[in-house]
Amino acid sequence: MAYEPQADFGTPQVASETRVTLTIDGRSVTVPQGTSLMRAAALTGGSIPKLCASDNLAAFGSCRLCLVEVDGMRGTPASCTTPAAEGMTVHTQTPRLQKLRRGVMELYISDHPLDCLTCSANNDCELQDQAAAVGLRDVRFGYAGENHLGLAADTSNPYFDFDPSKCIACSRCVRACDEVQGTFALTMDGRGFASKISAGQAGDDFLSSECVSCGACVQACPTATLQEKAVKEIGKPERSVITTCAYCGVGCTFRAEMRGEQLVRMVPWKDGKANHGHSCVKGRFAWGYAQHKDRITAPMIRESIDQPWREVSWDEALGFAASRLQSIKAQYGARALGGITSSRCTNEETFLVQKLVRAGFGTNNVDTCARVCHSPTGYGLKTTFGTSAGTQDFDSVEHSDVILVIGANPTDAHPVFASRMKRRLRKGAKLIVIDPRRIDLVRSAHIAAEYHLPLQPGTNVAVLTAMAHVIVTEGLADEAFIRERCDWDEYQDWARFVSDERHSPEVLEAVSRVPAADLRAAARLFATGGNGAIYYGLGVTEHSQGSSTVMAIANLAMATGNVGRPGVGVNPLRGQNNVQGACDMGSFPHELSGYRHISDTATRALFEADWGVTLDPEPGLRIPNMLDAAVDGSFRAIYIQGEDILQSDPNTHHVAAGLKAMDCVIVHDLFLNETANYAHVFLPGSTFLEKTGTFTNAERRIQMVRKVMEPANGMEDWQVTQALANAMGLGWNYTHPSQIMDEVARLTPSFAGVSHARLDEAGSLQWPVNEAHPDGSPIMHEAGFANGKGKFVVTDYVPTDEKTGPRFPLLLTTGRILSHYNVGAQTRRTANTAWHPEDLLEMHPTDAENRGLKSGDWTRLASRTGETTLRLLVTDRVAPGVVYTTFHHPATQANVVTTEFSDWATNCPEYKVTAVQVMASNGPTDWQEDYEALSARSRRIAPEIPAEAAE
Amino acid sequence: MTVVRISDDALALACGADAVAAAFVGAGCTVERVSSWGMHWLEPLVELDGKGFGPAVPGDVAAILNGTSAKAIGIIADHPFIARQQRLTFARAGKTRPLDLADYAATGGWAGLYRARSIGAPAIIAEMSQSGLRGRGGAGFPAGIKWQTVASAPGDRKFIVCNADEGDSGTFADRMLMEGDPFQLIEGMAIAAHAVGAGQGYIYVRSEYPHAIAKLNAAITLAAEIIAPFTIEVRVGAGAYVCGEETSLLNSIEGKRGEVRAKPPLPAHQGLFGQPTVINNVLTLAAVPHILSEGGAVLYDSHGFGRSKGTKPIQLAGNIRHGGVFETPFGITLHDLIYDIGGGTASGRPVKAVQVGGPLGAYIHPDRFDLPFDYEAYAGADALIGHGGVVVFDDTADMGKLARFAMEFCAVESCGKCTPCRIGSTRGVELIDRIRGGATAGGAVESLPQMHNAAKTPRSREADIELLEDLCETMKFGSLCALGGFTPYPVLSALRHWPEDFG
Amino acid sequence: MDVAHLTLMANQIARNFAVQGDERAAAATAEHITLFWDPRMKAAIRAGGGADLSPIAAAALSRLD
Amino acid sequence: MNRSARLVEIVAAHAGREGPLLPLLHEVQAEFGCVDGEAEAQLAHALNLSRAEVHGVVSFYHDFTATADPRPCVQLCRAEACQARGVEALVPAAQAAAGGRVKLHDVYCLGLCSVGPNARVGDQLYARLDQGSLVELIERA
Repeated sequence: MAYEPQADFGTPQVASETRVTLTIDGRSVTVPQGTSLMRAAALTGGSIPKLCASDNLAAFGSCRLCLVEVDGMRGTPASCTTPAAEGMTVHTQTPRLQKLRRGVMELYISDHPLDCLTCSANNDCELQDQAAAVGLRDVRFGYAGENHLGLAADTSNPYFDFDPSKCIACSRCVRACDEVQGTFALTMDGRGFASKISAGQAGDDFLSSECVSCGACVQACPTATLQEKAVKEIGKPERSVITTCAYCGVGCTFRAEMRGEQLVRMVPWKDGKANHGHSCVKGRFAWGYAQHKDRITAPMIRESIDQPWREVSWDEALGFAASRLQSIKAQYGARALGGITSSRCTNEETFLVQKLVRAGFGTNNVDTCARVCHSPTGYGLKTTFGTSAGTQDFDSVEHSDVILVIGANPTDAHPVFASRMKRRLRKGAKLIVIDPRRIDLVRSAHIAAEYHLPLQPGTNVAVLTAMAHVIVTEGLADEAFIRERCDWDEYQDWARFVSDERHSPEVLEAVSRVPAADLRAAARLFATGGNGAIYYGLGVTEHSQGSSTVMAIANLAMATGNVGRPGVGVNPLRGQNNVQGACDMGSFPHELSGYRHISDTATRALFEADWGVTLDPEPGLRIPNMLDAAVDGSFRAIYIQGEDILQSDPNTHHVAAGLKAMDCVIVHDLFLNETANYAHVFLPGSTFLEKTGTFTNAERRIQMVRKVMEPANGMEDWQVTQALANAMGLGWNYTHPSQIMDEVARLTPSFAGVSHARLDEAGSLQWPVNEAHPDGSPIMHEAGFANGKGKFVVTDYVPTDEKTGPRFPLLLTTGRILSHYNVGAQTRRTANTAWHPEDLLEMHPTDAENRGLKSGDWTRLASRTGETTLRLLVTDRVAPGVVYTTFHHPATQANVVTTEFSDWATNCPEYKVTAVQVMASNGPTDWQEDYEALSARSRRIAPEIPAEAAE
Repeated sequence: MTVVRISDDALALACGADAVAAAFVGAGCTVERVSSWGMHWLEPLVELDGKGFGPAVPGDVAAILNGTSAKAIGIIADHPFIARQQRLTFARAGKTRPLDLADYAATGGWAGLYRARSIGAPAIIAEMSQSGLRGRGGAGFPAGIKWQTVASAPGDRKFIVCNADEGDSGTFADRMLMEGDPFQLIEGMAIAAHAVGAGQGYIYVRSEYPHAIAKLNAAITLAAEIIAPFTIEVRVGAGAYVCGEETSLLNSIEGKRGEVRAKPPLPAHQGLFGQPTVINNVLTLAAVPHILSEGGAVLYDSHGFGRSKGTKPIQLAGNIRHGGVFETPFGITLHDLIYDIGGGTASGRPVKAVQVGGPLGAYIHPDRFDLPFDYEAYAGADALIGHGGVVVFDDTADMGKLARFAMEFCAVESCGKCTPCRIGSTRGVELIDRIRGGATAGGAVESLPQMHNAAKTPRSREADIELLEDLCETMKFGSLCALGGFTPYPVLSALRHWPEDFG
Repeated sequence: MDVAHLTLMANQIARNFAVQGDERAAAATAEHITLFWDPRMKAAIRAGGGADLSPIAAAALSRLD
Repeated sequence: MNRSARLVEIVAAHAGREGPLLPLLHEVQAEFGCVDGEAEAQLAHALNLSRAEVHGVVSFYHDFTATADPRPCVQLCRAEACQARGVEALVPAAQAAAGGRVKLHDVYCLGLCSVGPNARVGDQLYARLDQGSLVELIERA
């Protein structure tokens, strides 16, 4: 696609059934009632000059360039704020208007630098375009008047600069921050001629302000006032490619704007159905890791992990790997091999890895990082609703009246969706937050939760059961819905169970520490407040009762009739960009693509016929079981694509022991990650910018990932997997990822209608896409549940075995922050570290006081499993008795302290509950020091072969 | 016991009324503090048995009491300045104690409200429409139509907002009404609330009016039971002239920057806090009790001129001998106002110009003093009535300087939202300076060879005047609200009638 | 495989199904293990003797054959 | 009581109001002589607004100042009606009398337009000023 900015119709689309017909410059146009004259004119192909208007912002009417004349109306109304009316006759180009517009432009340019040719926005500047459009030739005021030309630029943000001398005070940045992002970090400061944009207060700059660096302001700016540093350095882009972000599960689509092979900037794509033109600091700005000097682009091998790495040819590396795998298989059997697919890679790549493991290695020992995040979602929703996926599209939130957020922190982990949710909340929807920590959604500018239930970590099931108790015992359940859509007998069993007095909020308050009155009020609100939607994240799944909690959520949704239409539903917020896709593609050891159990003969036969192999009918090992088996000696080789299990999985010591015990660890990744410390083969990976395929986001939306630049290592990841397969003699011959998707479609009913060609045409598709749903399925279970009737499952509250006691009196829970992503492999290699240079431990002031600790102190965080040190942040965001940290930095190794407890049904680790003690410390633990030494040792690359050029 | 009546209006206080009152108390009199009659040149005006003495100073007390004062003006009500007026809105001026409920009730207070309650909302609105009352704030929009719009607009809640941000120089009728007869305003708001179904009212008063604020707060407390369940709260402005514009006023009450909102949506549909809102000026709402009293609407309609119905409290200000508030039916000429009623200039020098309608009103040349006071007539003469302020200037006035001041005032008070007002007003000041200082060549930048398209020859005075006219056109038709849109009136009128004052 | 760990896992599954009553819980636990456990895990726990297994887990394992 | 605690009290006193920011700012300005960044931040937190928003409001209105000015303040009306009555001729003497000790502040209209030139000190109003009485007023301030 050539470089041209996306069309801007000036004002947002209006949803109205009523249509009006009017005449603009002699052309007749019919538009929904309420459409602005500006938009109506744009729809006729006309173009009214404008500067303050943009179609993602409410009309503002300040620049006064868009004035028009309307027959029968006095004066010259602004077309952006004047709605079209039936029979109107509008003139957009008259001598009078031309003179007025030129007069306005003359004023603008009398207070603007005249350095267009050396300006970073040259030829990409709306002010320049409009000056041209109105025919300005001279500024008769001269240039000696009062002006803003001397104002200093604010370069504090690592990604963009703010140059107030170029500002035309259109407020688009302020409005974008308010309306689109919902952070309200910007304001107009002062008034009249002295008006100027200010990030925060007088003493603030962009970095110190409340700005979350989502980039909406930069995108909104019609001049070079807010400009990406990259554009300033590189120049104007010349071409663009639409692709999908590889950070979180929101799945934003972007225009990757390129100059040659160089990425200049990522601009959110307005037609992206997940993000509608919005972005966050990660997707928009934090792509520099792709070119980071740490990228490994040549394959490497070593005989044993105490040796330095040796760079070798692809053939040698693949041959080395294949022969090790084959000899292990020969000696120990196929079940000694396994693989881990990546939730970061494309569906096509993931499908190939599991195919390699099942068909090539001959085992079902394949798992994916969903094991450690959303495996309970798969289990819980499949059990209750019949489908392992969320029920809604993101747009659904526009129709919600009550939003229940449990165990999720959307503003940090799913920021683009959080902005949508916040917009709905500002328009009146009510919010209930169930979280041990006072997340931003509980209270931030213009957002306040009706109820925040700050539960004790590990008591989700107790709280949800108590809510169900209130709903059932107070007669608030939607019986009509239940009778029609669910199994009535199972409902009655469940209702009897939750109605028991021992599940009342008053009794369970002792366990959950949630005030019973608040809980009752929240339950009533959810049951009676209109469309109720539940959004949840890893605070639900990463528990011993993760699967129970997911089912309890599903029960709650069904009991209140909140399934099967817009505005309701159960919505898991997926962590990684393609965790939904990785699960869909058959990455779990017990099931093939489309969630069909490996033991099902008919399904297996389908694959066996297509692949020409016999498949093992028994489920394989999950990641933690693989590590157990490795220590045990029965599991000896693993191919890990795009995962860093050493850092991301719980109980680092145990992971290290498992990896160390293996004979062949193949890491396929961008960087020498922590897991690679234990690897024998390193296969360089490619970034999402370097490949073609698809990602599936949290709303089941399949979207194209398009190659923006050539892979630095010469191969896309699917090609590497194919090369490894072929080195093992499998004879694969895919020439394009679309062929892999065709295979998926052929073998997977819910993907039957999916192909790259259809995705190119439709933009995106939400599965199931099949004969019944040829255009996909934004909302699931509209007419009935996937397995006929919704299934109520009795979820008993079984407390975790992890208990606090005198030695470990505090509960540690973990989470994420906005600027970093997962283990930080990417974001730590970008300027995002400006916001979060290290992991901090949050502690309530009372607990800190008791320990004589204050913010900034080094503290030792110890559990029964291990200990680490990190610095303290004293805050009342966490309740007394609870501490919180993030796990973005390997130096901290937060997972050294997490335990091996896990979800009863899926073994999803219990990251969110660890009994700990915190005390003053004066430096890193022995483990941290040893680990650092090990890391340095394991990352050595043999000196005789030159490493990649420095810088 | 001798009863003496002296106003406690802010203007009387500024002229020393408290000291005079104290002197009468010292002399053993009972002093009643009443509203001001509105004859400002006589303030402090002392009333003794209906007779007036003014302007009084404490030293006048003995003479007034013993009947020898040279400041006697006779029976106040018979004074020509009063006798010539048709006082409806200011009927109580000078006669009642502002915060005395008994005085208010005894002079017909609350009759309109009680009657309004008995006839019901549709009938109230019908009578409002019948009266022909148009908004007294300046725009002259028919109040009945506005109320009808709010009454029929869907909304959870509705509001009555009184615009008491009287910022125009030369106007003080709102202030006098709020200080002198606050219950009348409260009654008018209560009737409006009843008509449209509003539960809450706000009076937005500029912070420059501390006495009005205090009186209103006291009056609201006193009247709370009478107007219940309707409640009223006073909100104080914070030094922003532009907040007299209704949409920026609403933003200000909401606690936001006083930036002007684009219309539509109209406040009647989405006003305060997004709800349907009646927003009327003080004098509009204060006229309501009279209209709603028995036969009031017909009586109101019978006054006036053309489509300008009822009476208009005109404020005579600036360099005028007999300044004050003069309530009269529309149609009176400037000549009559300035000479017959106002007595010419205070300085005794010839009148040079009159600015009608505040800082955004045109300067009217004595040639046009035959202009009748009427919305349409003024509009036809490129002028505006606005809030009815008449500021007289004598022949020492520098009209070029006043034109510059108009631009400067706009620059100081611009909210900054729209470009023509934000940048145009500052450029206007600079341009008038340039014209008055003798046209200069282009600046150093323009003469650079790189500035190929810029004019290289010095700009002539004619060219700069043309530019000023173009700028005024851009501001007039391009601005978002009346601040930028009307600033060209004083500028262009000064330029047209007194070009010699522009250097 | 570490039998103690497998026993812990089996007991945890059993404990979460226990609310359904012993009989149904044993069936559900057995089904769960069948569907989600790798053969060597099933073999190891059965070979482990079942010393620390809860009654439901033990009943479940006895159904596995 | 420290400032922060006093601010909490002020906020609490306006708890029942809808859109309470302007009344709060007036009270803060009156109490502390200014609305500084710290007060802005505290009000933002209390009202669930962003810091930027509160700053935007504070900086919009001339009645609110970022720093306190301990000097007495004399507000002198410079609007048209007072100009017509000769206020401009008094300004040089007023400025001289004010010097650095008194803050001489322009105001546009006090609503006493028939009896100008006018000035305001606190809530006290003064009309019919001439050079002598204005200078005296400033010197007494």
